[in-house]
Amino acid sequence: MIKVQEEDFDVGQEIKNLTQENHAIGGVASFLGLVRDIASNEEISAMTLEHYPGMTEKMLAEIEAEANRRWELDASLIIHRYGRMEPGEQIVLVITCSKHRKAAFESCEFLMDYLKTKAPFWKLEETSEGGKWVDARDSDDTAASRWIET
Amino acid sequence: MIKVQEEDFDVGQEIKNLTQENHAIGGVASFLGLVRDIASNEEISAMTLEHYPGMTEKMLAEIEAEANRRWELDASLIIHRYGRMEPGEQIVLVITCSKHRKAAFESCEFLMDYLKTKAPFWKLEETSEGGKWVDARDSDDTAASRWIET
Amino acid sequence: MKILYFAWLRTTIGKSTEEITPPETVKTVSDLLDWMPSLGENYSSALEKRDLLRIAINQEYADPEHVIKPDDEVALFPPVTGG
Amino acid sequence: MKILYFAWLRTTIGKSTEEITPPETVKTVSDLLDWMPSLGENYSSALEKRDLLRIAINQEYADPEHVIKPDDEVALFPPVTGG
Repeated sequence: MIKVQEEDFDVGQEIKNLTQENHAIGGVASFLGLVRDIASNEEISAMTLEHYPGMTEKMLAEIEAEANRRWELDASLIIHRYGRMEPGEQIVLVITCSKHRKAAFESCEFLMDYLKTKAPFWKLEETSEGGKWVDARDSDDTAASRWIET
Repeated sequence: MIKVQEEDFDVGQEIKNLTQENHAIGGVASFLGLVRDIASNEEISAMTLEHYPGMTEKMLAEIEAEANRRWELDASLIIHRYGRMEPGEQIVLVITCSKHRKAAFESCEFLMDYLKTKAPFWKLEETSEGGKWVDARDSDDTAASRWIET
Repeated sequence: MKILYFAWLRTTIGKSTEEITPPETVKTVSDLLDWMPSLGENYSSALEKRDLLRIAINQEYADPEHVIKPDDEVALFPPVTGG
Repeated sequence: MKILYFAWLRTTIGKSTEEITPPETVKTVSDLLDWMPSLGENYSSALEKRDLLRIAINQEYADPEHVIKPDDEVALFPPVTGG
């Protein structure tokens, strides 16, 4: 399931929603991304996430479908927020549920790596010197490239 | 932090407790293990987890210390329950918090792999034919052996 | 053709979306990026880091060789930084 | 010496803990496992899969060569299956 939203979310509730009806699930891996108060040694007072409505949902759904093709999952969820957020706030949540832990862990990491390089979101950080667009990191491309099927 | 307990736990609350005071945390990886209703093609009505009080806490603390030695973590938590549980119930929770997602993911998986082969817990499954001690799985040893430092 | 700009491309060009009608010689994404700087200094400045840009046609990533059609939705943006 | 049994070792032997005083010839974990079957049929039956067993001395995993002392806490159990 894909949710692109401005509102905050409740991690515990989302896990419950995915698992409570399916007792075949043995493992639930999740990743929660939070707004940090420091980036590149500069203090961050807030962050605004811009996105491309329509394409965002499309890309996240494609990434999720790909994870379900590669691993046997009982359920999966991607929530990504947009708008203005302050340090400590929740940005992104990925949950994968499977019979066994290996599939849950791997697919969760895969979803985060792909999302980081494919989903059309852009971060604008507010520092004492004003707003600054965050540069993409090479390490994210490297992380995503691990999953290329040969 | 280590908790060995009979009572259930609240995943969302545990994540909040670890992260709310530390806005340097950018990524929170977690793994939740649940009681499955099927194992080795047999229906499971309940499961009882026996453990070795004292040694359990000691081993989990050692495993957690090792993860904190290998990765730069801002916080970590292992909760493992013992006693009788029914399908769908929560057994184990591992949470790792770090500045970056790679450290959070890797250390979370490391903790689960080590816990599976080192922490003194034993599962007794209740089926229609009575109680049955679960056999250890070779795949768990294989998973743990990945982390041996050379 | 509908065109959208995001992040620093949007702020440099000064708008988030517009309707453009490129000349008939513009057949591919690459042709479009060759032609756009002629629209003004804000465009040429935005396209200086052209190799960095990502292009989506109808909300799917596209290569520079991708052929564009008059009713396509074309988006230009920097590498993504979500998650 | 305090000895503890867990999981199917506990149910086969029929108790979870006991005080034992092995003869002086028992110096290591391996010696202890050699001697234990003499305690009764339940012990010999529990120790049939001896190679599978795990041993902890004072709540730390120990090898068969580990030397045991009279005030040690010795635990015998099958491979763990938690998580």
